[in-house]
Amino acid sequence: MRKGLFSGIFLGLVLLAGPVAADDPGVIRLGAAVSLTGKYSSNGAFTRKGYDLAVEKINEAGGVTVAGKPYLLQIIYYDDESTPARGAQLVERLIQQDKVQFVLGPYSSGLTEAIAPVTEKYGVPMVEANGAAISLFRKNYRYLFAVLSTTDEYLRGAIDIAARLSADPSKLRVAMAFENDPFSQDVREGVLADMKRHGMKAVVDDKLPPELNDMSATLSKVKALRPDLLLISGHDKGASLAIRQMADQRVNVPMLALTHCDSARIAENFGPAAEYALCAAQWASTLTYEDDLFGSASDYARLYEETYGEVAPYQAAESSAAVQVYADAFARAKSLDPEDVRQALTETAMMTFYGRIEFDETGKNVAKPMVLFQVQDGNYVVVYPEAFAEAKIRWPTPPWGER
Amino acid sequence: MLDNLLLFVQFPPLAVDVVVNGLLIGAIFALAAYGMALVWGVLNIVNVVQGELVVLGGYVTFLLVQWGMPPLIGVPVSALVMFGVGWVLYRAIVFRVVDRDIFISILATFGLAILIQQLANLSFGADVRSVDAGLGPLHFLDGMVTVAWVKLIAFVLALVAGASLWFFLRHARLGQAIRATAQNPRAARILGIDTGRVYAATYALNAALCGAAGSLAVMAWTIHPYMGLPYTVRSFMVVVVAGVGNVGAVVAAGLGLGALENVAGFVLGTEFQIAFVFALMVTILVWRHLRAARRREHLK
Amino acid sequence: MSVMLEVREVTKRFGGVVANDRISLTVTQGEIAGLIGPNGSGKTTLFGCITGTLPVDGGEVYFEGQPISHLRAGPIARLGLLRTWQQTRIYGEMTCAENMAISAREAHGGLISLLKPVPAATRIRASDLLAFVGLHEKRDERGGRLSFGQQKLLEFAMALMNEPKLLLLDEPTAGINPTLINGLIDRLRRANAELGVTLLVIEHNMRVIMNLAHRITCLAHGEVLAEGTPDEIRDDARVLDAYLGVA
Amino acid sequence: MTKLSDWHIMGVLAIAGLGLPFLAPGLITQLSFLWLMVIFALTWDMLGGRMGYNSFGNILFFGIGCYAAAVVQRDAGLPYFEALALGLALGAVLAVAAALLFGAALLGIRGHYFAIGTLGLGITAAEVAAGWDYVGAGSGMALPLFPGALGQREFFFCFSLFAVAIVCFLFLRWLYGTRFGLALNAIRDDQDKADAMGLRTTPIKVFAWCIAAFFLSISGGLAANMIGFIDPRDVAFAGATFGVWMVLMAILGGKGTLWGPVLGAVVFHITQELFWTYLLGWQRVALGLLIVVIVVFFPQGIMGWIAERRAAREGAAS
Repeated sequence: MRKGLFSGIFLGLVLLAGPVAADDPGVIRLGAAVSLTGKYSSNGAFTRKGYDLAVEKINEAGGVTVAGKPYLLQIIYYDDESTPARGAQLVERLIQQDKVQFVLGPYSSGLTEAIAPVTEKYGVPMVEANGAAISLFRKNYRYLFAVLSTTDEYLRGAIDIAARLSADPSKLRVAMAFENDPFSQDVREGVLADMKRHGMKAVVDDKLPPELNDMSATLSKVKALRPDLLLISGHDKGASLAIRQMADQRVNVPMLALTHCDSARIAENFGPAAEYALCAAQWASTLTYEDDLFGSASDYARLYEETYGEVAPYQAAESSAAVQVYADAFARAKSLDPEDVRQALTETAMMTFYGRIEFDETGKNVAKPMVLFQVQDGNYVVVYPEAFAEAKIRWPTPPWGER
Repeated sequence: MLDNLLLFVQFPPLAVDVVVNGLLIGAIFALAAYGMALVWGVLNIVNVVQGELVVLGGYVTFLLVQWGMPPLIGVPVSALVMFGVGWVLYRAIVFRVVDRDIFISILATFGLAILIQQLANLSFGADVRSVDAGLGPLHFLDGMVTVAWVKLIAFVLALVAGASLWFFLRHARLGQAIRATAQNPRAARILGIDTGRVYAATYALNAALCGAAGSLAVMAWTIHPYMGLPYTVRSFMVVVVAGVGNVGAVVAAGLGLGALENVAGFVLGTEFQIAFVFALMVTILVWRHLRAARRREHLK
Repeated sequence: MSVMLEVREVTKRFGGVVANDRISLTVTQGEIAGLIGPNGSGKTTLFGCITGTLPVDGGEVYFEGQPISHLRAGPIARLGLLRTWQQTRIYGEMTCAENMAISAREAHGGLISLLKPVPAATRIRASDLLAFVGLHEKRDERGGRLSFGQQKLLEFAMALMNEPKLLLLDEPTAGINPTLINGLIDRLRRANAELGVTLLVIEHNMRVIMNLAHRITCLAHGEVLAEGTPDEIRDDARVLDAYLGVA
Repeated sequence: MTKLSDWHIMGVLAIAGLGLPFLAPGLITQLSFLWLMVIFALTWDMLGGRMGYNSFGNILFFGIGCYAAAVVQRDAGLPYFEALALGLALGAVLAVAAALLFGAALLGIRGHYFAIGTLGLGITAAEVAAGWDYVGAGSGMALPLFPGALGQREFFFCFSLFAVAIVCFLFLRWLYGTRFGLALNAIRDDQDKADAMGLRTTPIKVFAWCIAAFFLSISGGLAANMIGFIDPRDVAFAGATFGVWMVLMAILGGKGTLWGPVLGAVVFHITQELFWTYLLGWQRVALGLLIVVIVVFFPQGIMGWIAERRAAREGAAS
């Protein structure tokens, strides 16, 4: 009996060694641990769809030519269950067992924080599209490249607009409610720096626990203190809850800015209650960027919608761009050695449907601005920066009684 | 923290607002907690899947509204659908842990909770869902106190449900059978009560209560597949404080918990809101234990 | 001979029911005292009050002159006052030998003493006592698998292992095969005489208690009805009434 | 199981533990996690299996170990290994102190109220850590990078955790052979009886928790460094994952047996890894089902099942 048990365990160990990594010629394998389950699973799914769409498109177009030889791209996925410990473990596994030499990022800053030390240790490049926390880029990681704008820029637009619209920015009073997770707390840090620049004052500064299903205590404070600007960041749930409860509690603020409101689909889900909300976004389908692979931003949006039957959120777009960055780097490196590819990545200077991508020495993309949407008549309309603005910002938000 | 307390002084209506909103949340907790107390008392099971039943109830209402039904219809329909779900769950799995160590039931229902979370994620997606009941809010005190109609309805419904549960247990045939089984299952069996049926009905009734709670939650707040746990732990807490046998105490504890939690979130900062709730629960348990120990007894 | 246990005016209520109403009794060192009374007369409740498992509502219990009614079961046991239960309590998942080993007196000690292995002397004593109650062959059997009567014997042996000064036995012969009862009486006597354990025994079986006890207290309706030698009790009309009247 | 075969199995496992990292370097991280799981299951079983106190809060000590190491390594200004050693020591002291404090308060509570109380303790700890800026609040803490050469890190943590697991196992094996082990069992079987027999149950229970706390905090400090990043709810005080797995592994292997928790940890860990590899996106469904199946159909665990089978065979033979 014990023999049977041990042979069972042995068989398990053999199976554990995993789907054996036979090295097909002509295939470049990328690895990614994304959140298919757990609290980030909706955005994890967007990330995966974005990766898949780009891989499909690149392979359709003949793949990547490296030193004269064509290669197809392939991604090996694991589910990190939205937990950092799992993420780090799975990436280690991708590198060690699946022999993946190029890693695509997970969803969320927290998971990227957990994974970056692993890729760094093995000298494996990671191009990521969903870890925006500025703290990631203060650690001198050499192998980390992010196609997105960092957290400090997320709500900068909203603060700048508020400053511009007011006679005396230093009189502005700001209320903040940020989820207690790495991403949102980093956004908060950026906001505090920007507020300092304008001399603004924080009147509410709450941290929302991730399990919170009610934020009426915070909103009551906001109602009492009547700030000029309310900033909220808490992934999809934070955005949805804020819109829902502000309408229910009739919280009046002249300006409300959020993150993640397009991936939370607030305009679709909450209708009129979502009007006037400003949303920080990495990308919008109305932007005028273009590349050879996907065409324009709106072409990408259309393709995405045809493929997956839903509107393309920026999380998917930036993920697709991450794959494009890899393809570009492979071609320029003329080699599949991780060190050569890393070198090529540092020299990236390309235009994509998602925007311009150039990495600074810390690995973050410095060539693309954040945009701000405003929900206007049920649509997400770009109102900032001016160069891309489709419409003028509607300000101030009228009180609930007049909406 | 002091700033926040000062706010209460500066804006007295604010205190009312915070407490009222807390009471309204508490009503939903109470609704889920009735069910938990019922199952705990009758089946001797700690039902960790409680929160997931609430979330499923929310999804039923969400789907109904997607199909064009008026949201409020969702409350009875969710309750009805969840009654069926509860019955099936009991007949399929839960009956196997009745009469077993209560710890086994905790683990087994925890497994069920993971299962349901995941199936909900696979079938409804992980998006945050909400339903607009289209009722708008009520204002008091110059707009400083706002109460959404739907929360008020939730509150009233929770009280009505409590009262009817009490009445049902006291006077309906099935209710009496449930109480008899709770007190002494063996005697109940001898008296010809089909205890298996009573257990199934109790569990299904619990699921129905959760369904109603979920339906109200999706209108007043939001739901997504992984948000059952807060409802589970708060139901726990309410039952731990109120005991399993007393519907009135469950209402009081539920409302009290909601109000206390909201005030704590306001005063200590929302980041310590949950910590406060659980620290409070541990403190209550320890305090009750010490009180019992002084009297040469122990907490059972 | 000195008074070992003195129960003075002990009162215990359960809600409105008075289970023990100002009960007083004494047990002298070295004797076998009996406690009888019809069902529900408060005998087991009194045991609980004495040994610290029930809170006392009034009165005081002295053990070797020391008041103990505020103490809990553990400290009282460490003073040398032990009880057994009517429904028997043993450690069901442990073997008889283990049951005995952990019942030894040295297990009362602090943590350091617990971190030593069971000494050989204890093993031998445990083995002897198991033999004394006739369970030697069962020493490696799990306690929970013994028959009810065997469990009773094991519990008795465990109590002796603890070297108590005073042992309170709650119906030691209940559930025991009648053919074995005489043997048990003999063992109780030997425990009293050879090991020097003072006994206070609750017993329903009149034949047993009249045979065994030096002195008997009879309770009824939570009060002391009568007290005296077996002969005195046997002849007491009130005792007879109490038993027959209830029946 | 005779003494001899016990040592045989240990020998085989020791050789496997020392050799596998070299034979299958690709599995080294999983192996490290396996040793962690073994520690989890062993320490949980001391309370849940041996003493009958089903704790959902043991994760508290793991988390304390994680944070103590992280804080010392951040602030002490010492070289990596010195800081790590100091962090582990501090973590152990804090964890044992916490076990003393909370043990004295909570271990008098019985049955499911104890389970719920400890659950509350674990969640409170997670939420406090998530709100406390000094330990990074909700952003968690990143641990310093390992100074050694590439690949050394894995070996270091794998062997460290292996060593802790071995020490833990041998210590518990010895402990269960003393009167203390018997006292734990006595408390499990009938605490009132144990009390009434004069056992000092409260110090015994608290001491047992302290032992669990010690090993968990050491493993926490090591695991935090191995993972490289601690998040209050998902890594350090991960009650919904690690906290529950401890229980499941012990039950799966067989509560209250020496080898049960080890076996349970091995089987559970391998199963879990297989789910992750082969059931992308469905692995949590499988995990949920596995939990239900384990506790509903298999509460006696593997060791219990073997014992039953053996008893049945002997019964048939005699």
